[in-house]
Amino acid sequence: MITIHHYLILSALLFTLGLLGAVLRKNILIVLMSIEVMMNAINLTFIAVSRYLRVMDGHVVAFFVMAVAAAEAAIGLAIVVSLFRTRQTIKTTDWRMMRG
Amino acid sequence: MVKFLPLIPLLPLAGFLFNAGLALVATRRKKAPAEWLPSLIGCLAPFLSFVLSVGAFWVLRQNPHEPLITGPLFSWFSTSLLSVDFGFLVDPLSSVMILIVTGVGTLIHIYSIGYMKGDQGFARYFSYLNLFLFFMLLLVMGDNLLVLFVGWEGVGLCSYLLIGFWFTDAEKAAAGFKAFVVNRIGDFGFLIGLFLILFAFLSQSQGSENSYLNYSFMENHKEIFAPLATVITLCLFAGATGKSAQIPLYVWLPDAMAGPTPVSALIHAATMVTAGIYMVARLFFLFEMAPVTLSIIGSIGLATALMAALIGLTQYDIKKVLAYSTVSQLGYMFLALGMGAPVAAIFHLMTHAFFKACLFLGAGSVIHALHDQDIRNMGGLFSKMKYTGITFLVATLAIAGIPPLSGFFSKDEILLMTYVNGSPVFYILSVLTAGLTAFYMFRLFVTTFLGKTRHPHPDHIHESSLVMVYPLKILAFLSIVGGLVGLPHVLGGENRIHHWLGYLKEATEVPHQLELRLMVISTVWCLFMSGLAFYLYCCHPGWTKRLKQKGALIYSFIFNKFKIDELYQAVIIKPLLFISTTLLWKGSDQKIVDGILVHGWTKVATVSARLLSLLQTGVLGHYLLFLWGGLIVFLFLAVR
Amino acid sequence: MLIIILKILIPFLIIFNMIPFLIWLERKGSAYIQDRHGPNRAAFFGIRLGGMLHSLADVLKLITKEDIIPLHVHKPFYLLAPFLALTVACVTYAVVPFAHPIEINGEPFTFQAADLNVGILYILAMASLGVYGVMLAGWSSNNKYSLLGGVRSSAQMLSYEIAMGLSLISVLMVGGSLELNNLVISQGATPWSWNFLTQPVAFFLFTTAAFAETNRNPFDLPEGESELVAGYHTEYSSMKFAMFFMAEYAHVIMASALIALLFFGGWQVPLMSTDFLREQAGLGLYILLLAHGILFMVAGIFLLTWFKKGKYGDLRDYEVLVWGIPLVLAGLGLSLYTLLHGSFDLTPLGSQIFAAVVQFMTFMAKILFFCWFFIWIRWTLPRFRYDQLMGLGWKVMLPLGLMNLAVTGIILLMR
Amino acid sequence: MSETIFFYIFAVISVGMVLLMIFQTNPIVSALYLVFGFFGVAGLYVLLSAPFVAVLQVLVYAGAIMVLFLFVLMLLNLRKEDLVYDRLNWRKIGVGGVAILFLGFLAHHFTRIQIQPFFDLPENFGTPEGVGRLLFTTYLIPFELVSILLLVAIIGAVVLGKRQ
Repeated sequence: MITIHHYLILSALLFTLGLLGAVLRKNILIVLMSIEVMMNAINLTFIAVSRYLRVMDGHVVAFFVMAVAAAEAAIGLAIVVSLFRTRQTIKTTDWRMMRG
Repeated sequence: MVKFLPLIPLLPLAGFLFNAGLALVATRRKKAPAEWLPSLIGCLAPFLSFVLSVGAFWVLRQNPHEPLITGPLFSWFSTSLLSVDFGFLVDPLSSVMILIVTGVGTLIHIYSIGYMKGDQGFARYFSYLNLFLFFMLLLVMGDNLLVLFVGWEGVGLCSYLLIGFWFTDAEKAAAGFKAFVVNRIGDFGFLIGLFLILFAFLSQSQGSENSYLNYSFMENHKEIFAPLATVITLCLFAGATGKSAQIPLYVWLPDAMAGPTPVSALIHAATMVTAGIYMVARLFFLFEMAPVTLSIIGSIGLATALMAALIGLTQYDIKKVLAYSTVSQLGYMFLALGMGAPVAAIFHLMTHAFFKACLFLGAGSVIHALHDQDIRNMGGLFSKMKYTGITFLVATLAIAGIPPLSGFFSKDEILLMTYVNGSPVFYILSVLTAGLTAFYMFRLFVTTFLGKTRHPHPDHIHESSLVMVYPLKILAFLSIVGGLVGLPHVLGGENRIHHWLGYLKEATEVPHQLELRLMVISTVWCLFMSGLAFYLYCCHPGWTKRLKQKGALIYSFIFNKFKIDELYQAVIIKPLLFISTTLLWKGSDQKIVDGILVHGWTKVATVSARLLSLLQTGVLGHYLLFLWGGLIVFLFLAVR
Repeated sequence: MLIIILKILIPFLIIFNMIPFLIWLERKGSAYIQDRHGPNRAAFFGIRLGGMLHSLADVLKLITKEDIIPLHVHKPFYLLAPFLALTVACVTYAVVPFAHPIEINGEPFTFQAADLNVGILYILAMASLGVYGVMLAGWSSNNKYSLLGGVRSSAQMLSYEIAMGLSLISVLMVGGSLELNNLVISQGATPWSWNFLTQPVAFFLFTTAAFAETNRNPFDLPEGESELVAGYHTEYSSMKFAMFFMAEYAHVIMASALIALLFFGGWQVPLMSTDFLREQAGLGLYILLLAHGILFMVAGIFLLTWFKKGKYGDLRDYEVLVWGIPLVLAGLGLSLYTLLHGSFDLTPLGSQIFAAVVQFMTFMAKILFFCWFFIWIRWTLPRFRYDQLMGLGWKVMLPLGLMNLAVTGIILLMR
Repeated sequence: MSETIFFYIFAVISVGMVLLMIFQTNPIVSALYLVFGFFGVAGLYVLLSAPFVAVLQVLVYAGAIMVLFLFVLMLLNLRKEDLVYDRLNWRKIGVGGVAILFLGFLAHHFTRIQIQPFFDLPENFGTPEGVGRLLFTTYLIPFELVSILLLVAIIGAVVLGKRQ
């Protein structure tokens, strides 16, 4: 019997994995992808709770999250490309201009 | 009539706004505007106020026991502890005051047109003058102590502005500054008195009504003040000493002569400086409850009168003499108050306003003609400036207490009350002072108008224009007849002012015999002193010089105003400056506040920022890690 | 369960069988357009099937050819890419309806593998996945030209997907549903109510975008042989290469099917609604069979007229006889049987099935026509330059699609 | 029963693919794994009766965003030495431990909530029509705002990507 617990824990797991990827990896593109994973985990929670409560608002929110993810990916990749053009690298540790 | 009461102060305010606008425009254009407009507006506003005041007086005369009250015009502020409404009150006392203020004020305004002619700040001058009238009327007409205080501060401001009217002259600006600062000291006492009144009410609060500062309310509940009366009245009197130039705060008034002479006449002789007397008279029900205060007031008034008269004997500056004379006369008024005779004080206030304004304006006329203030450069002006001379003589006679001019009646009243209520020493000293007054006034008159012309360019001297002469004439007339309102019963008069203001204090019955005897004594004494002065300065000027040389030590001591200014400088200002500069500024502010608190904290902030900025590694993963850590903490706190 | 498997399998088989046919059609068509003969040599005991045997031969050759995996490739993705391409191309058929749904014992039966309520979105989603095979192939080949091909392909597909989606939205607005079946039904049986007339701009946009999505000329830059050798499949050989080819043709068929479904009434028989077909099923079957008999005979006789002994001098001379005689005989038999039997009397189920069969045939005819259209275009138009391609996609089709959307919306509101 | 099986299949796919994504040196391979992970999540959406969102997931994430990622990755054409995988060290193990603790904490709290099994759903739950109706009525203003957001993102990306 699959309950909402399963979905919640699964989404927590996905979120944690995404976070781990974002924290551990130094490749900016993988960090971006990990952020997408985190968003997916959140979407999963929304959909699961939507199913549980039998309202569709969660679907709408998931839709918005996707839109935001798309915008984020577009901008993020544009930034990565323009950064790569000047620095020839995509390692996050190579970009430390804002270091204190 | 009540409907029009607010107009009395508001008309000068409108005049102020108009003239201030004109002055601003003039400053913008760097060109003096036409003078007819500010003078018209500036004189029309007080004149209309005067007309309204007369109307108010007229209405009040029908039924003197029902003061005209506008009721609260608007609620100024209202809290659970205290509520203050803005309202106007015209009772007999304030009706007398507004008549003096607007009447004398109007005359002085008109006089100013001539006096200030061609001045760069013509419109500015009239705007200040109108503003002064507004605040003075607010002070007099306010129905509670706080409105009075507003007017009190406002006239202080205008006084400052007008003393320093020619602010490009550093000395004059400094005089204004001095007046302001000294007044502040007095105002501090006044404020404490106000707070104490509030404290007295609040500590024994009963009933729902809380407009504590209303005069009528205070009078109806005056028993509340019984325990604090002495302290409160002393504090209030401290304020009065500042405003009305009494010992120890009189030092500003002689310096205030730096302003234009009409200003000295209006503010520093006729109206503003009497605010303290008005305030004490207004709250006389309170002062009555504190006999200690009254005796202190009397002593200080007498001391001031005597000391100022002595200083006045020695001064050469025409305005300075008049200034000390003013201080001396104010001392008389306080003496009257101290002797429990507010009516006499107000009576003297009124007559003093007439003849002192006349004197000042006459002096102004002389100064206008000579462009000089030193009486040693004058003399023999009587023939050249006939009207000025005559009016000046009339006013001198009035102030000297020669019957039947106004000064005689009012001063005699005070001397009588001193004899009746005070000790013999007080009486003797006050009579002595009266003689001194007569002496220095005749010295002034004789030196200025009689004798030989000592001015280097005597041909240029001429009588002033009509706008200046007519106010002089009117004021001289008032100086002559002004005393008739207080013509005592013993001389067959009705003593109207006693009936009019009788509610302030029950008049004491004095045996007619005694009254007559005292009158004769003082009249003879004053005549003798006047004659002496006339004789000494007119016929034998050499004697005075020899006298000076004989008593050079005492003379110079008196000439230097008893070294009071130096004393203040040494005892108060120097230590104060030392404390401010060395201890507070260089020691505590620079070292402790700046050094430790301000810069110390910036050091702390800088160092901690350096340390915190170590967290700012620039590595994306670290930031995410911190974010995550925050999330974990938040979750722990939120979910637990 | 069996029905489901059949539902999945039959379209699959149809498509897989159409691919060799299309290859033949392409070659023959190009030959016709270029005024030459085209493939005609391969023969099996003299049977050439008009060159169609070449396709079979090709299949045999590709299957048996040595599978070369270059050393420098990224092996997992190199292997995965062709499968991905083909799979994505094929799964799209799951939602294509082949005929009007019928009722069996009161239970609805649809002629599509999966009746999804998200219909067209599913197609869009799958179409957007089509780029993966190409990209992966290009990247994993670890070859400059392949990579360029892959990059071009991904950019091109992303760009044209937008125009495609926009044109689809306006069609959806007119049809009022996401389900393809409903869309087809809403178009009606009359050709002048089909969407290619009500939505001409959308039709133009969709067709163009479909060309781009299939990477076919004039949008075949990912594999432009004059620039990139062979683009993303340069390093591929044997069956893997064939899979890319099959994927391309599967895409073509799919695109044709979509054009037919969305703009040309899908399985709607022109002027004959489903109800009409069902009512007149007996007569219809009679006419249909008779027509086929006559058609077969005519075709057979036509073939037989080609016979000329000694044309080639070997068994090929007799090929027309092998096809022509049975055709004539079958046509004769069918016609006689129909004529003798007279009008048919079908059960309700039978009439439904008849209607479905007719619709299915109509649909296939439409698909074939558009496949031919693809081929026709390919051999007619030159290839775009890359910047022209992008300019067309972003500066012409996107604004056009948006405008079309707005106009459609306004018209729908006014109605 | 089949729901359980499918749930575990999809769960394993998504989690496994994401794990592979994280621990993969080559970003292109990572992206591919992530695509498969997204398919797993889409499958979960279908199980949760959200076909519309599932299709959107495929369309947007797999079909657009990841293609964009791949496109950029191919465009950058990274060299091998750029991709040297940062080796496992104590710091990473520590972060991983914290992650596991975090997960345990979350799981603990999720399971503590009292819940009921899934109920049957109303008609057209999760269909495009249902979601669209909600989207264009209750959430109309957020929807419009999102469109503005996307427009801004487009312009921003163009400006950023433009060669000076």
